[in-house]
Amino acid sequence: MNKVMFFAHLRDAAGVDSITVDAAGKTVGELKAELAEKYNLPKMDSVMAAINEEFSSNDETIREGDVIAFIPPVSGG
Amino acid sequence: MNKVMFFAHLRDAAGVDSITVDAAGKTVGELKAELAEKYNLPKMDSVMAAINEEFSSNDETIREGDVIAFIPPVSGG
Amino acid sequence: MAERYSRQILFPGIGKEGQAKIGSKHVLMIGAGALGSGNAEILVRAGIGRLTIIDRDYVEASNLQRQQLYTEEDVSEKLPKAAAAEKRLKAINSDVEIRAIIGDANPEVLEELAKGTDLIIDATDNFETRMAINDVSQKYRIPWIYGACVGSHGMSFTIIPGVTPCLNCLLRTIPLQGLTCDTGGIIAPAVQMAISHQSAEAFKILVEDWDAIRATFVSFDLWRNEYTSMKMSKAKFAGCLSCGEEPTYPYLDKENRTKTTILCGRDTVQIRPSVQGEVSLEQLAGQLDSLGYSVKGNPYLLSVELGVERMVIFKDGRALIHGTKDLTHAKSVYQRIMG
Amino acid sequence: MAERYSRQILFPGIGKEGQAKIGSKHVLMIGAGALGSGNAEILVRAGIGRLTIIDRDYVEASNLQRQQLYTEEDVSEKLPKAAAAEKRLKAINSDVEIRAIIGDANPEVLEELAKGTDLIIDATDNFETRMAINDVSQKYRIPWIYGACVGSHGMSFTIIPGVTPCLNCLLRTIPLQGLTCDTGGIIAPAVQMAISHQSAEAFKILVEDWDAIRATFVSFDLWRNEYTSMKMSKAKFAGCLSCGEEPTYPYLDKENRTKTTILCGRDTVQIRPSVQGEVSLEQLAGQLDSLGYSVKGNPYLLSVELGVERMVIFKDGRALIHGTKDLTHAKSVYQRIMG
Repeated sequence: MNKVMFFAHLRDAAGVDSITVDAAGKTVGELKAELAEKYNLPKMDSVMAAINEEFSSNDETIREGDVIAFIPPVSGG
Repeated sequence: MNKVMFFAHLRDAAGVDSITVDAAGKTVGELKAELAEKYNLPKMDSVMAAINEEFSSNDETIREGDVIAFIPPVSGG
Repeated sequence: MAERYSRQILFPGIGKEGQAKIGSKHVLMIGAGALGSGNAEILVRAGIGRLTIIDRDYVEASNLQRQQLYTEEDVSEKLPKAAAAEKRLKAINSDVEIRAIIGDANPEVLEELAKGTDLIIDATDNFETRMAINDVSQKYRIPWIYGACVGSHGMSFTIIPGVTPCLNCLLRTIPLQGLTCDTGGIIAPAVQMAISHQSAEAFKILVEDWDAIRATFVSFDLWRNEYTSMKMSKAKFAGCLSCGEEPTYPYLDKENRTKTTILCGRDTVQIRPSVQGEVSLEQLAGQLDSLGYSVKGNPYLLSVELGVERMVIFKDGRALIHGTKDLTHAKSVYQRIMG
Repeated sequence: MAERYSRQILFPGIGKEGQAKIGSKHVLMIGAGALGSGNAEILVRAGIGRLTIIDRDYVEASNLQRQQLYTEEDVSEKLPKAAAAEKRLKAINSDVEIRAIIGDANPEVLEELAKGTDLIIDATDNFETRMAINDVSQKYRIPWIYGACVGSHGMSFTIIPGVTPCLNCLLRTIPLQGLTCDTGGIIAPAVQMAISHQSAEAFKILVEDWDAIRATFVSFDLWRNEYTSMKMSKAKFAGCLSCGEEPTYPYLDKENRTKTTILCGRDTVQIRPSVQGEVSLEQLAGQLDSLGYSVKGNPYLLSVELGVERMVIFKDGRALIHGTKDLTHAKSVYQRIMG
């Protein structure tokens, strides 16, 4: 299983801090698409992802036990 | 064995970020006294200690594998 | 005033040598809003040699809650931010050479201003300008520091050409909608936390302490008591058009930028964003509505009342700003909502 | 100026209700130095109802590098910090009721000022005053927020009487020597980071969002890229004389405080610290020497040239400040070096 954490407004959109899913074998991009649909999350394509606190591209494959974090880039200043 | 981390000016005084010692069975106060002597650390009596990221008094007994952090209180403002 | 910098000279990371370096450096600040105010003030107080600061907006009442260079008087005089910033910064430190520019930081302007500077600090409110900063940084080998904040949340990342990944490695495209202070709100502590990170990194770059640079992408939320550091060692993308093997600096290209046109006789400016893509009108309407803006719409467009102006936005991101003929102002209005 | 607070009302953690609460609250700020400047400015910009701010010092050139309310003019006019702070804060927000007090925040003054306030913010530079704030907080059930910084390092902790441990639970005694900005130096980003944490917590307390309060003791180092949160659930000490079962509020007692006496005809003030104990003269000499102060000594005492004054410090912490007859100023000089 994999812990998936949402940051900033993604958390408001998802309604939870984190979820547990079985994402082993999927790419980060596939997981994004799946979660975007399931939780109706906005603009997942520009959201950054980290696997075990390391930046990860959409092509990276998730392994059993990996912790995934989604961090939406913020524009305000 | 136990990892001991030094913060702020304690690190400058000790000359290292962290050390590994066998402190199991000792109290935090005993470890402070020992390190104060060994590394010539100033004012260890007012330094705060955390065991595994939880605040710990001088009376607490250290167990095998515990990570200890020493954080000197800062006065500037 | 040799005494003036004594407390930061006492700090071993700076020292006398570091202070001399700080005094010989030139920083380019893009924006004089919340992040621009705070970052500029810290650098000017620290005795930076020269500061160039550019901003296109005027001081408004809603800025005062978080933009530390401005006062009620600046609002009532409707001073441009760059001018008001210069006035305060000179009162703080008359030794610093300050060049304040009232205008839009478009790619040509950025390229011109960046030449010869030692560091660019991002204090803008939109990703189009950030991507242009990122390309200028790579083209001229000048470090820059990304910073942003919304609500109680913020982030920062330091980009050193030839060493770290760049913003285009991370995002690969301009996000079409990002939360801004006008849509997500903002509290001053989050601004200051982003500034703390940006200005600490600025000091490291100015004193050339390259080992001390934070290699991680930091993200925090002060209301939720969160602080995360993301390692970036795998983030560099060899095919990146900004910092990869064959860079084209795409965001300096005229094709890849927001286009503004005055619609004759209509007191309206048309905005075409640089990226084509579908805006989620439903989500945007919900967001703007819950923020108290008056919103009307149909499946093809949304119309939002923004005080003086009215913005009509279409599904492809194109927009009309009614009530102004000022291209720069219209772009500013658009980017404040769309990011 | 209803528009004025719009961006923080947009933030869901505050909203209209939170803004109304902020506008009805009274905050007591102890100190108008670096932390006091920044915290006061954020609260005044945010539209706090009333602010009382107390400070005993004058604006000096060496303050300008990090104390954001002050300008070169304040230095040349030698304005007391409280007066200079009031002037700038009123220009920022004329709606806030500001009471600025030029004086020493001793326990009697603290007790008098604290009554009826909703929150005390620690912006002092010494632990003796912090321990008195801590006792006043417990006695009158007023939350307070500890904050401190030295070099690139800082920390903060929020103390809610009846809920969290208090500062006396953590320290059990006043540290006899703590690093200060005068001995360890300070950079402005570390000041702003401590302020970010203190002011975010202040907002939570003012809008009464108790669940959002950070329960951990936070500590950071911006140059070393560190950020640590220490859990405090086991830190409450039942026998604590400040917040335990039988509180005596020891730091409000006349016995437990620094005593200052003018030595007749000698232009000298004697300082007796509140805590007896042995000062490591050798370490202090090394530290002061490496900071560039001129130090002489023998096994019984040290003599340090501090510009106008000369301080002679004995092994038991007692000191003579030569070159002044001003008790408050002498105490300030002592605490700036000894913490």
